Amino acid sequence: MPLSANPALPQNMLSRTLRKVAGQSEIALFVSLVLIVIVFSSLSEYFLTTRNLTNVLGQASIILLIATGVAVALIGGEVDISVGSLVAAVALPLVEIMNATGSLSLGILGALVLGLMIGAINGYLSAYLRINSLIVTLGMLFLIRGGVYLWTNKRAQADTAYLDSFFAIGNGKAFGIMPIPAIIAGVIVLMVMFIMHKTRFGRRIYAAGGSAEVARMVGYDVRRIKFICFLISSTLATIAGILLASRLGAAVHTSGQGYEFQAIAAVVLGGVSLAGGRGNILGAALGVLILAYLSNGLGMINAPTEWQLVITGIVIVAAVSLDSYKKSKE
Amino acid sequence: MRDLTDDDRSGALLRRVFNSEYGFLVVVLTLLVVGLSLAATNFLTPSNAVAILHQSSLVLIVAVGMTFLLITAEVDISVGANLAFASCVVMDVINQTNSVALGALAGIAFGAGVGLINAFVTLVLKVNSLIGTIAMMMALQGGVYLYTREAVQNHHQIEIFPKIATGFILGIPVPVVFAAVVALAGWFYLARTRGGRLVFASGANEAAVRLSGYSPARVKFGAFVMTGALVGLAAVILASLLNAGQPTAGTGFELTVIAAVLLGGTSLMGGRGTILGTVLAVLILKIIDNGIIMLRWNQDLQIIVPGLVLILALYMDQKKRGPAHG
Amino acid sequence: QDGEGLRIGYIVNYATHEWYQNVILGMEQRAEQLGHTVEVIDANLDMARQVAAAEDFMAREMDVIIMTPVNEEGVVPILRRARADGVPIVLEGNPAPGMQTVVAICDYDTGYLAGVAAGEALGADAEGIRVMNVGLPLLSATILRSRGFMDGLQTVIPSAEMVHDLDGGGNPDRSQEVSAAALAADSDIDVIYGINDSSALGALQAWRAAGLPEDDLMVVGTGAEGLAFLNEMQTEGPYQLEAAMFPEKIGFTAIDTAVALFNGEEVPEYVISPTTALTLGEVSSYYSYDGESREIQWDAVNALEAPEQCMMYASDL
Amino acid sequence: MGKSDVATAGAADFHDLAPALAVTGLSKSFPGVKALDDVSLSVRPGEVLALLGENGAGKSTLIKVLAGIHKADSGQIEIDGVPQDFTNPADALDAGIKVVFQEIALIPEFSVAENMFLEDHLAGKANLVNWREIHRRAQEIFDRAGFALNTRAKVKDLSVSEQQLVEISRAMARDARIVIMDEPTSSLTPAEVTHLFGVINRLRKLGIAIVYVSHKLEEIFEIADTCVVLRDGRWVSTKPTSEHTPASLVKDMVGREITSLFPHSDRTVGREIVQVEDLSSKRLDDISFHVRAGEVVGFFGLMGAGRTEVAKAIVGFDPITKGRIRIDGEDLKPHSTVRSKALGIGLLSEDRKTEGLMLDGSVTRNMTLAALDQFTRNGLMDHRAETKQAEGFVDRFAIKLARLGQPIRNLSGGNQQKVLLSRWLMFGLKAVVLDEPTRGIDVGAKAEIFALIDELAAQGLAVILMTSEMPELLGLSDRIYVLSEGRMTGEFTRENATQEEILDAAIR
Ligand SMILES: Nc1ncnc2c1ncn2[C@@H]1O[C@H](COP(=O)(O)OP(=O)(O)OP(=O)(O)O)[C@@H](O)[C@H]1O
Ligand SMILES: Nc1ncnc2c1ncn2[C@@H]1O[C@H](COP(=O)(O)OP(=O)(O)OP(=O)(O)O)[C@@H](O)[C@H]1O
Ligand SMILES: O[C@@H]1[C@@H](O)[C@@H](O)CO[C@H]1O
Ligand SMILES: [Mg+2]
Ligand SMILES: [Mg+2]
Repeated sequence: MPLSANPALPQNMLSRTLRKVAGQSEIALFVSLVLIVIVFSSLSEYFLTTRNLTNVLGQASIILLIATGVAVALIGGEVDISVGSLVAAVALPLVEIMNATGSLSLGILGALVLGLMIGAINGYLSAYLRINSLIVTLGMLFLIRGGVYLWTNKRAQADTAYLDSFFAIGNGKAFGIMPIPAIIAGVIVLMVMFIMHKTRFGRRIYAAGGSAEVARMVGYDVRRIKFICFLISSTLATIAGILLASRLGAAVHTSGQGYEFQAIAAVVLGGVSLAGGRGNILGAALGVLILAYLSNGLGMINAPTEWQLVITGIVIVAAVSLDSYKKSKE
Repeated sequence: MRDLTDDDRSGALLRRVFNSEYGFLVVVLTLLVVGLSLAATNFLTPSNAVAILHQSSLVLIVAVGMTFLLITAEVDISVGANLAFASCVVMDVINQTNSVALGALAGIAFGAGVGLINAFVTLVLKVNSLIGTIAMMMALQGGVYLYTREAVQNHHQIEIFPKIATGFILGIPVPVVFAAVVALAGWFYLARTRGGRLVFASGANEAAVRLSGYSPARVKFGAFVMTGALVGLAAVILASLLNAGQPTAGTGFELTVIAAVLLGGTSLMGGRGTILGTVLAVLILKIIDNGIIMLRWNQDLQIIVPGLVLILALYMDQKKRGPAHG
Repeated sequence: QDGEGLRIGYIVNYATHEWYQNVILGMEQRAEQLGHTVEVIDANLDMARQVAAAEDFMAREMDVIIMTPVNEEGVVPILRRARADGVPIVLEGNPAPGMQTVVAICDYDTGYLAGVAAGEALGADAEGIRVMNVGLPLLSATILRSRGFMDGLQTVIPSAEMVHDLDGGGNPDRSQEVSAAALAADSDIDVIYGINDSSALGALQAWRAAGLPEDDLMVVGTGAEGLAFLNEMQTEGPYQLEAAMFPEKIGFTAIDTAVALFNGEEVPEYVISPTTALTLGEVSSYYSYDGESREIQWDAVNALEAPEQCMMYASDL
Repeated sequence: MGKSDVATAGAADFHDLAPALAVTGLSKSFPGVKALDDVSLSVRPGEVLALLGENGAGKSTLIKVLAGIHKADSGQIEIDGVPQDFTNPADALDAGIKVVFQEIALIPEFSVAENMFLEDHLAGKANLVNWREIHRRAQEIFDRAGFALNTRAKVKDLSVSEQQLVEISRAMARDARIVIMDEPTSSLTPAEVTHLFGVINRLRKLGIAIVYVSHKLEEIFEIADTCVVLRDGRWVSTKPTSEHTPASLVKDMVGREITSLFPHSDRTVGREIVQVEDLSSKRLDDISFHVRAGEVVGFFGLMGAGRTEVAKAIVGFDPITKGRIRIDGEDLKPHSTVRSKALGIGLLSEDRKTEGLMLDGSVTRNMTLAALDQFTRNGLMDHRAETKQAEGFVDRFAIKLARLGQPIRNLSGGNQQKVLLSRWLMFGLKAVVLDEPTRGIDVGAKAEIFALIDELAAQGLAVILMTSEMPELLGLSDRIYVLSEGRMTGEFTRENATQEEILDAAIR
């Protein structure tokens, strides 16, 4: 039992700290990310510029937030694919309330209320009525999108309040360098990371996803835990929807389509298991960044979209199969 | 035989119908047909029936394959992208060879080939099929534009080709005949053959099947390739219907197909499902689609109503089976 | 750098649509003539991707950017940011608040001209003309087309009425599907109007699948987007009229406008590209077609005159 | 297993105390079964109460009621004289009842230590998890109990028996007032059982009441103060262990006397059916052995010695890196279960749930899975023949069920095992590998299975038996191989095998 034998040896401290925040697979993901940056830096003179590197963080912030929520749900043993439609829906109260009242805070409040309502419906149907969450959220994906179309009559709802604060949350840069959405997403992701690893509730999410039966036996209110997972997922997607609306200056009824697949692919690439209870937020975030820089890099070297799609598909298969190969070797 | 249990409780006939596997679906279908017949004068006409069956056939053909896949606890998200790509292959090969038969074969072979790669990625590379086929979907969406930048037209105006989809056999539209044959064959295989039993078992407990001296990988392989080949068949019909190969076709098709299969009572966890359920579910979804236009309702409801029905159906199923079944 | 060797970035709405393929073709041909280069990024119908693409182009220091908004409202912030960065942007297709200039056809006029042509072909004394519109209410441009068509038709045949107003999704498979249902409800239709060629063709296929007689039907497509309408028109069947919008010409004009904008020239807010309704006999003067590919006849197209102003804009909706 | 001195020391004074747990008139029905019928019992602080009964007698059901998982139809539960109304497992935990379940209840992805403190994660202010303290306390408990477990290892990487130890440690970590153990030793080695009894004695000294379920009678006589026997959901007897003999206990449980537990008929040993040469794999090193027709060959080893690895390798389930496996003279090539079945060898897995059962599948479907070909005419299934065959096996093994069509999920562990055994017997094999075939099976059924093993061997089947039960091993085997850390460390014949020498080889 080598680890417990002498836990306090100082030379172990660094590696232990590292292991605490990052497992081996996260380190591998990080190395892949660095490799992508190196390769594209040598292919395009514009890639390795502060401006581009930070741009991508801003662009990735939306999927990053969605993916983090999806990861929490997956870790809790559930799946939420309604997020793609939710992103479009929450922008509506946001923009309409802002236009009517001139208040960003009220708009955000409206968006959060709608997002939480959707999360609560997802959570109630999945956790309490115990309908398979893939089906619930697939149904909701249709329902919400249709609802958005009905509500808007398929016209984008423009921001006519022109609040600088609203413009800034999606388009501004801190110190002229770092996109604000990247900072918002970064802080939130760190918070979720902390919750998942350091708080009792976070561990209960892992337990509920790892084995709901066991979690129930040790006295967790598994239904409540899963319910809250859906609230977290929809809250994060709501924040993503708010940032996206700011970047678009409007509630665009078609926005967010297919984001659910992008997010799930990234999260699984980052080592989160579809079976629940396994993986972590850091990995999921790295998965998102890998796909974001890959896509940006391919754009920078002028690779046509069709190649971007093909290469992304291949990268996902390669990464996930490598991972399962490694696991089978253990 | 809808799954691995052969449960038959006795009770009043009506109660039994509702409690039976298809009870909910039959009730919904009946309500829809009766309701729409009353509300829309032209609903219950032969020409509308033909239109509904026509629309159902494309989805049904692929849904039969997807039912098999879900029962084995796998899934294929790439069917929509595969459909689009394969339809281009069909038309292209017909243009090049002047042979409709060769074109159809090529389309089916292409579809099956995609299924084969999906099987390889899932079974050999051990990538979860949800992820593997999402990746395949991306690759096909990109790939089809590398193959052709525009819709492939029927360059030689071969007249027989569009007639496949619009023709009739014994008064029944050709695509409907295809779909019926596919569904019947699928039903028969699942319900009556040893192979069908292994499809269920492979989804219920792969290790047990392997220890019992069968190869679940082979079963799953078959399900992937079959699904792909059926997509190819659907692509032939689609290309014929549009008289062209359409690289943009099939968006969202995978969700429609999967929604139908789930609505039909097939379990996402594997080990449970029926073709009859799938058939009923496809009909329900397509009648809803058709009814909304018949009633001249807002077409956006065509997205909303299936979502509602799906959740409701699974809720009913859940209530019936009790809390032991997550 | 004075008007030579410019690096132009084009962010296309949906590169895999034939229409945009031909827009890009026109851009590339024009850019080559003038000695510029065009690079294309596809937003693939995703607004967020479009904004990201604009950021990428700015990071790559493109001289001028052309973009077809996925959604006209959704590009407002990025236009503002580009202006702050001093990067000129030409919009294509859809005007947006805060833009410098847009190159576009007049959608309403296009439908209107086709409606008038259809009415004339049917004869002013035709009675009880019933229309099925295979539309795309998702976009204001396509709403304008449908409306223009009905208005044009009714100026010739005031009694003409729209019986089915469908959302065909702008693609042939969906159009086929919804048309089939609509025709089952009521197949007493004289004219099918499609907001693009795919919509018109999808509806025509539904007509055929329903086994309806083709003799008295008239199909009007829109766009002259690719080969499909040429193929169909040549059979001399019901597909008789095409509201041509010449995507190549739009690409051509967009490059000219981009260069002018870069050079600081005076550019009108609306640069209008011409459209016209074509019968089979007229098509060949604008496009040569050999069954596998088509070639635009620049002289004929460039001779067409665009209106000074559109009859109706999206903002009038 | 020597009687530990602690066992006798603490056992004297609990008789004077009031019951910690008292159950009166408990009943519970499932569709088609009355699992508990008016059952009463009580257990005092420091008392070890053995709960006994055949498979399906209702032991686990009783425990699940006490754990707040099932709600009783009628009856009362009192803790320290206070009536309880459990609506969920948390209530039971709060009331001081800690259950170590028959099916291990741990989170596979979590570390050993985290699993021990699942209930509260030792969270302090702000609900933050105290990782350092969790590991420290876990280590402390291991040191106290003498368990060699790594607090940081993931539970999914542990063997079944190691996981069992974690479960028990968890009860210790909880400071429970009443600890209930449902067959805790079903996958422990003798040494671990001794450890466990030490632990139980320590708990007992602390005044903890213990309810202990086991099918292993020798354990009962070693550890239990009182025996409560259930049969078909009904209470049969409550007596001090000292008033029981093994025969009287069995009689209470089964309702009849069982004379010979280990029948061993005279049989003629035939040709070599299983021949394994130099078998190596990820965890096995150069294993060679053979098994003849009509022979029962036992495999012994400590936890993780590699028996299951051998079993899975020789039926082609797990890959091998080297070696030759022949079944009745034919090479197992390709190395697959399809081939091994064709050659006539099959495995009954030790892991019923994940490698044996289709939980939602019917009893019939589970039973006929290997023998499908027999019910197939031209590729079509003959459902009638299938059902008839299944009925035959249900009768033959006295499998307790409501309907053949019922999901196997609802059968008791022992009955599930009988169904799985039928799966292979229905198919008909030349050689069968039984990995822990009696895990969780009651005496009556055990005797039937032993008789069956003997009968199969007499019919000329080659039987490979992997078991952790020394009496079973010695009673049934014609020859015995011993494994240690993936190597073969001993071979004994029936005549020269002794418990000491076998254990000696097992730690070599
Ligand atoms: N959820 C359930 N649904 C239906 N029947 C059940 C359920 N759980 C248990 N039973 C039935 O209740 C009876 C008692 O089962 P229980 O598991 O309590 O037996 P047991 O004494 O623990 O047996 P074993 O020694 O095999 O573990 C059995 O007939 C069993 O089939
Ligand atoms: N997934 C795994 N990861 C790491 N080690 C494992 C894993 N599975 C088994 N082992 C270890 O491999 C060794 C051999 O296990 P095996 O199950 O073959 O032993 P066994 O003799 O059958 O013991 P048992 O009594 O536990 O069944 C053990 O040390 C076990 O802990
Ligand atoms: O979608 C349509 C295309 O089909 C083409 O007609 C150009 O305008 C777009 O809005
Ligand atoms: Mg039990
Ligand atoms: Mg073992």
